[in-house]
Amino acid sequence: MSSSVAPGLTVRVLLFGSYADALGFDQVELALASPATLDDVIAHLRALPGGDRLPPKPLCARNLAHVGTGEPIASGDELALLPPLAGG
Amino acid sequence: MSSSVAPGLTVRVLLFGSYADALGFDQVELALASPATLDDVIAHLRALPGGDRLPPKPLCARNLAHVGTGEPIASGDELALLPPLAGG
Amino acid sequence: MGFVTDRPIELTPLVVQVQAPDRGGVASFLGLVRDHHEGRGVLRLDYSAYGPMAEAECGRIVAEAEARWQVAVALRHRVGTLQVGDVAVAVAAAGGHRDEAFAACRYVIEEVKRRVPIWKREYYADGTVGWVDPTAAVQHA
Amino acid sequence: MGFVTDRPIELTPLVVQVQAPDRGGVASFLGLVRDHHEGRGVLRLDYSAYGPMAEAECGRIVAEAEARWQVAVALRHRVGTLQVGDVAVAVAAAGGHRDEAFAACRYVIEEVKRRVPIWKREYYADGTVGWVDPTAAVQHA
Repeated sequence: MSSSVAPGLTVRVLLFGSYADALGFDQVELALASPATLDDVIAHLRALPGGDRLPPKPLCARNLAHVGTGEPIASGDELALLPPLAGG
Repeated sequence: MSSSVAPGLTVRVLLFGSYADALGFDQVELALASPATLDDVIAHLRALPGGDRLPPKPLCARNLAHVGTGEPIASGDELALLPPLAGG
Repeated sequence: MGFVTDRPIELTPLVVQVQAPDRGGVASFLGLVRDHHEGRGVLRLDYSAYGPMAEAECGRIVAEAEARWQVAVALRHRVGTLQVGDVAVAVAAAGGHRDEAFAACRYVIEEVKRRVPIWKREYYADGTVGWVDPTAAVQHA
Repeated sequence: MGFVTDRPIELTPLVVQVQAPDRGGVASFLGLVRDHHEGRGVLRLDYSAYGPMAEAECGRIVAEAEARWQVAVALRHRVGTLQVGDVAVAVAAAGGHRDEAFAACRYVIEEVKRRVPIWKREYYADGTVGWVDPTAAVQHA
């Protein structure tokens, strides 16, 4: 579940709810060419089996805060793709 | 504490808080010439010792509901003069 | 009716009174005795009521809120001697949606302050005592 | 931090947490599990969270409310399996004046729904199960 590039960056991506159901896993380590944004992460995941059930612009988090999909990412980041929130 | 008139009407008047303090009593039976309104009751009470501390247009109730001072009254009514409310 | 009580008020029984399986939101308000009023320290206070009219007026206010919004409302106001921190008034409104619950709760507390015949005598830290007149006050909670 | 919990939520400890002698008004909100959703009977539901981010986001929301109004705010959201009538979320906001308390309470519940990463899986009376998507819903509490 990694694409080897050098120089590159390694991030952890968490999936929740219906997105984890769609892809069949709830976390993955990805190695990406640098620089990269969350859009690159999303494109990678959407190409996987079941990935067509991820929207192209899901809610995203980087290091526990909401960010847009254009957000640049750095090695060591904890990223997350968030299905529509339903708390409260 | 009654003025005898015939034909007339008899009402009970309740005073609360600072108004009871001002007049030195918290209820009184009044006999008034008919027809009469709460304004007549207020005028009567304002003429008593301490009555100058009642405003000319206090909050009033007739039979447990807010009414204006022009409200006509009937024999047997329970009337009340209400200082500024401070509940809640 | 029992809207006015001389016993301590707990919020939880009011919430239980209004909740139901089809009501997803409960908004509530507690009015507590504060330790100051217009810059003066308050030690305690006495609430007094025109009891029968206070009950009737509370009943009218609750009925109005329940008719205007799809909610169930519980209301209690305490009378007697209260200490700083005691609950003076409690409102709980439960509805299917939180907009209705908040609107009804707010309506009830505003109308209680405006219409229910209850008076407050404050005992100040400087030894004086006074009837509270909100119509003369600069601001009040 | 402890904003997210798998234990039943009681409102009274939250009120106690925020009350103080100079705070005269406490507005609170409880979100309860309803027995229906868009016309379908609901038997129970599971709330799940992105725990560390949910804690962080709740903390940011509370800090925003406390900075914008003169209030103290308590917030809890439950996760795990809940039955109809269980408290899913509770907010209490205490301030010197009721305007601030109501405004802060309302702000917090709206922002929780909008920003905190929590998901809800409903178990319906017809035997089906589904993730709730409020962005697709006609209305929600």
